[in-house]
Amino acid sequence: MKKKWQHLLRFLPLVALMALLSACGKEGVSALKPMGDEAHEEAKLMILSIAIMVIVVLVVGIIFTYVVIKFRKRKNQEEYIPRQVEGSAVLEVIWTVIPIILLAILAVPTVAKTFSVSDTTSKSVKKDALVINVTANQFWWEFEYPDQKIVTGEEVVIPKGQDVIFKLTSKDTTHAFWVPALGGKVDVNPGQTTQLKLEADKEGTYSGRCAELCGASHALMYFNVKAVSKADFKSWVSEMKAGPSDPTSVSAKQGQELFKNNCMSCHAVGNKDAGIAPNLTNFADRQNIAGFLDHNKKNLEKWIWDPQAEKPGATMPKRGANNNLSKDQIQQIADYLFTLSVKQ
Amino acid sequence: MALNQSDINSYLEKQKKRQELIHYFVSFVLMILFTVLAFVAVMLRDSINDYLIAVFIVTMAVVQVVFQLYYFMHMKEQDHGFPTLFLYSGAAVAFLTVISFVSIVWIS
Amino acid sequence: MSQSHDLSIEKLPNPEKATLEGKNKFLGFWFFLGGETVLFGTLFATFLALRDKVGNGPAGHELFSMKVTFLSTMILLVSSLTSVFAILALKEYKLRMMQFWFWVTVLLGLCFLGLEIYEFTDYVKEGLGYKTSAFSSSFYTLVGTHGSHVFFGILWISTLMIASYKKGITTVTAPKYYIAALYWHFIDVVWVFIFTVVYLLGILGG
Amino acid sequence: MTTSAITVREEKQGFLPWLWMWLTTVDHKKIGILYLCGAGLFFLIGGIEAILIRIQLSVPQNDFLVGSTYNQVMTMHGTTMIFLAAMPAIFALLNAVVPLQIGARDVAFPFLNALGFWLFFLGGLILNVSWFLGGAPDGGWTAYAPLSTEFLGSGMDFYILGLQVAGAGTLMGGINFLVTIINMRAPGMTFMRMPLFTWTALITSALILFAFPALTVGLFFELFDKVFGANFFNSVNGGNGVIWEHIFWIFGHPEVYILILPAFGVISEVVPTFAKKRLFGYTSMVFATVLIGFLAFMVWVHHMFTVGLGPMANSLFAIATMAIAIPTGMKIFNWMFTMWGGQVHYTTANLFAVGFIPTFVLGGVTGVMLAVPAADFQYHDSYFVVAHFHYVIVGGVVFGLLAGLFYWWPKMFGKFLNEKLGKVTFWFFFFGFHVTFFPQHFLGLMGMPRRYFTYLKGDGLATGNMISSLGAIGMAIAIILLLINIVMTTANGKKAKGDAWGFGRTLEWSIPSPAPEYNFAQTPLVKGIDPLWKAKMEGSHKVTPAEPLGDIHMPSSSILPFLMSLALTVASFGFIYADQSGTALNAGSLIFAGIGVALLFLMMLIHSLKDDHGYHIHKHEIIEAEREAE
Repeated sequence: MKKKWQHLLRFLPLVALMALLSACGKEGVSALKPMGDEAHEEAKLMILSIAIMVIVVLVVGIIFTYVVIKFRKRKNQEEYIPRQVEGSAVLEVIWTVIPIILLAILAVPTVAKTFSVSDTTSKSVKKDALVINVTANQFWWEFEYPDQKIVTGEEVVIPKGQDVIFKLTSKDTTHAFWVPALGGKVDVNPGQTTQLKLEADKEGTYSGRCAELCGASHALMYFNVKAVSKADFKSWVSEMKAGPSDPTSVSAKQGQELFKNNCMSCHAVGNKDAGIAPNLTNFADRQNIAGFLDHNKKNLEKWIWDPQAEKPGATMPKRGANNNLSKDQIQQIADYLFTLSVKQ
Repeated sequence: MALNQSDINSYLEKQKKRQELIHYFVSFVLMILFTVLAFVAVMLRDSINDYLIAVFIVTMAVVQVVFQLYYFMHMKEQDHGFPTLFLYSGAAVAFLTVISFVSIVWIS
Repeated sequence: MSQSHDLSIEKLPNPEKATLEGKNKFLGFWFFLGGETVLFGTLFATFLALRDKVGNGPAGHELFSMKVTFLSTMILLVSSLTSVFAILALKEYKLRMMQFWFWVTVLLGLCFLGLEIYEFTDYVKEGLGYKTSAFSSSFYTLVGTHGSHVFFGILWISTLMIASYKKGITTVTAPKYYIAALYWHFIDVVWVFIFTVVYLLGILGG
Repeated sequence: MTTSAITVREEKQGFLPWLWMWLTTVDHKKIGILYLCGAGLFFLIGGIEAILIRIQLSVPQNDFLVGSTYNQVMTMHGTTMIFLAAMPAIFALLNAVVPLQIGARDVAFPFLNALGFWLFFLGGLILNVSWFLGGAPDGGWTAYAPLSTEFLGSGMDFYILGLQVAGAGTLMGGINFLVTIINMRAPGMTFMRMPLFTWTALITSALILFAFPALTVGLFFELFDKVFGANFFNSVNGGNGVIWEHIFWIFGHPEVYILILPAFGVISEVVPTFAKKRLFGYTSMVFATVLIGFLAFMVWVHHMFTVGLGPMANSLFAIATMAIAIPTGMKIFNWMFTMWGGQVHYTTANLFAVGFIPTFVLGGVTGVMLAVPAADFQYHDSYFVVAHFHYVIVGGVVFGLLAGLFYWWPKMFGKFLNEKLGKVTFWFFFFGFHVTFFPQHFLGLMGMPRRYFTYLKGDGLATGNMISSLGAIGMAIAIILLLINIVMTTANGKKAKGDAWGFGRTLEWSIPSPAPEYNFAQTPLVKGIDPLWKAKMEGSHKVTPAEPLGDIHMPSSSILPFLMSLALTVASFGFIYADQSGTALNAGSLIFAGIGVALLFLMMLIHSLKDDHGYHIHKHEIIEAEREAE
């Protein structure tokens, strides 16, 4: 413990800077409040580079302020002709060499971290790493657990303290997968697979988003990363496999029927890869509708009535396009969807 | 005297032209030769290693282009400094592009 | 000839670079060729990145013929030499000679173009359409861009030659003839890489 | 040839002759003014788009501009500002200043110069009429494929063809200035005596020459994918969008140096002039400029760190990127030490030049931060990047351009801009700028991605965005003040002498303001750096001429550049509508395109066959004109 303290003392200015910066943003959303291995590593690198750059800015700022004030034109000096200095070899060498040194200081950890952070293959990955296949679509995310054989959409559940390897590909255009609080982003390209390793320190929900322009609702392509304890994760997996229990209320039962007739051609409940639209097995457990709307029935009804009003360019047809559901029927579907829970 | 001088000049000029003509012919024959060699190399693809052939024919192409540039397009002559600089700069950018496109376009 | 008033002017050596305008044209055109190098470099790079992506269509080595490629190459090489002769004639103010060699160059260019069109129609028959695969798109675009350069060169040189009957060789026209010849050589340079990288390496399949 | 030249020098009155004069001019100074007007127009359009963006983002979950509408405004803002405002503004200064600085009477290719302008202008119009013809491009100024080729509407066609046309004009401009600077320097003006603005013009032109062909090819690929069903970027048929990203940034990174180098050049002229001191470390400034130009082509992958190209590629390009900080740093220190020991006059031009230094340093250091791949995984495509490139492009390029505008305005128009109003403009712009963009660094780190039309209420991004939007008002006020200034002084401005500021150092200040159409009555003889300053120090007020006074040959004006650009515009619309007809190719539109191309060829034929004999300005006319200007 003591050693750690001394270590910290030496980097007191850095720590102060870090504290200052980490006052910014909301927990679970901000990259300045790192909450996972990768995010910590990247934050350290960010702080180091910011520190070096603050030094540069200070040096330039001091010289600049001095020059700008000291050598300003004063009154009654019209005739003054300054000495025409050609240059100074010594000075010019100094301000060539010092930046080189500063950059070298930055370059070494840069290269080291570049290799370690994006490494998803070698020993740095713990053996029990969880693999999740991610498919990006305009404008939603699908998550498939190949070893557990379960599928979910819009919200991905991971065990805390365990490396998770995301294998990402896109169904349509280029997207980027970014969970600021857990680590940096990686592009999601159609026809190719990119990989990203993330880890979450604590239980909680971390907001994820698309970071590469992908069309009209690029700005609404959110998803949630929910970190739970390893035990909870295990039970969640088995419950997901079992699927939600059948609805009990009349309204929800009618909703289930309507859902089967109107929605199942795209959506799925159970461990099927729906492909076209998000899998809704654990819909009721999620924290947002369509990735970003507050999770309540009113919003859900609004969404089913006219998805494009909430998310421009969404592929889900609005009411009237190929269904003629009444307000009541939509309510029943919403009732049904809110029974889709795997939490017993 | 003056006439004589101009006679000598025109003689030298003619000599130079003949020399030049020979240069053109020689470089043309060499270019044909390099082309034929490249084609022959590919015809022998069953008996020689493919990579060896590939390296060989690309080398032939580069050599041939150098002849074309320096003799046919006169880059060997004086006051071609800027043309040379800019052509090579263009070639460098093109080379960098090719290298990166064959190495870092496909992501596994 | 209607260049009578020019006959009185001394025939300067290197008429293509005798005036500032000529020097500017000469330099500017070389710079343009530097830019063209990048243009073709990008096309080559894209072709190389996509050459294996043949999809359901035929691959290069199933289509390319050594004979046709060799013939095209020889035609273009010879046309490069004939344009050299044209420039030699230009430097000696031999108008008829220059016209003759440039017309031969144009003729050879037409032969090359004809061969290319024949070749492309053949490939299309064998199932390599422009939309067939990423390989086909990049192949036709690269070779087609070169072909359209040849076509433009033919138009350009023909125009200059037609005008040359009236304008002759002067310090105004000489730079134009000279840079047209440079352009033609550059087309040949590009072709050298096309037959090597696209055709020969394609046939090699490696 | 000289005998057949005709003298045509009458100037007719009235609107139509006036319009005809501007449509046909090949005079580099007039073309400079045309570029400035074009750039100004598009700058205002881009500025309005910026304000719309800031209105939408001022509060969370706003519904002023949503979805594709926002994307259109955002795309057009970026595209307009880069290609239609900054680039032509640079060409305006290049045209107005470079021939004068090297003691030349003209540019190397006056005809191409006019053609370049009209191509830019009509290309810009093609882009902007998209608003009325089915929607503007909405794929971002980077137009990443396959999004822009497969998933968006016809707007992207306008982007592709508008940029293709404008880009052709830029390429011509680049070659023109390369040849002008290399071939047409006055006697004694060696490379190491060239003013630094001319040096940066040279390097920028070289970058244009090597960068734009890549864009041309990339845009053709996108066009072929869209119109003819090619498969360059279509992953289903074996294509790959990463190819576009490479091509775009192979062009795009040099492009940002194409923008910033001339701004560096302006600063290197303005700071010494108003410090009354020669540029500190001229040689190292030249060296740094060349080095930056060279490195520009080796760093493009730093825009693609998150694509997944692997740690090896990322590391190599990271190191190369960091290396650029070294020559840039040299420049910063050289500017500060130019002022050191000098006598700094704070004119508006110099305020912008001096304000440039700390602002650009902030943009530069965030650039180095972005060069660190592992950290860039967090910055990339976030508002941190938005902040960074606005610091270098607004804080760098626009500050530089405004400094140059105030500095050379008297040389271009013969009248000063109002200094008092100018200083108020500067302070509004300076503070408006920092208030707008400084908070965006933090917004990015707090998780706000770039190109988001909105952000959620609970994400803690509201305060920063509101501050940013308020700052934009400051910048808008500054631009309105600038417009008022221009209108006011055009009507009733203070007239400028040849050496307008009184301590000009370079050749452009040795001739009357505005420069006569032949520029130099006698070509000057250059004996060292800062020839005019040298002459003044030696007690003379004129640079020694290199030739006796005589007749001056001038090129004739021509309508062909305008008509050629028009033909290309016709062709572009053919291609645009070929794609709008749905899946089947529209033969009619393609024929239309063919007609445009054929017209272009016809015009090229006419130009090639028609000899331009130009005309002469006679000695007595020159003497008269020079006396009038005294």
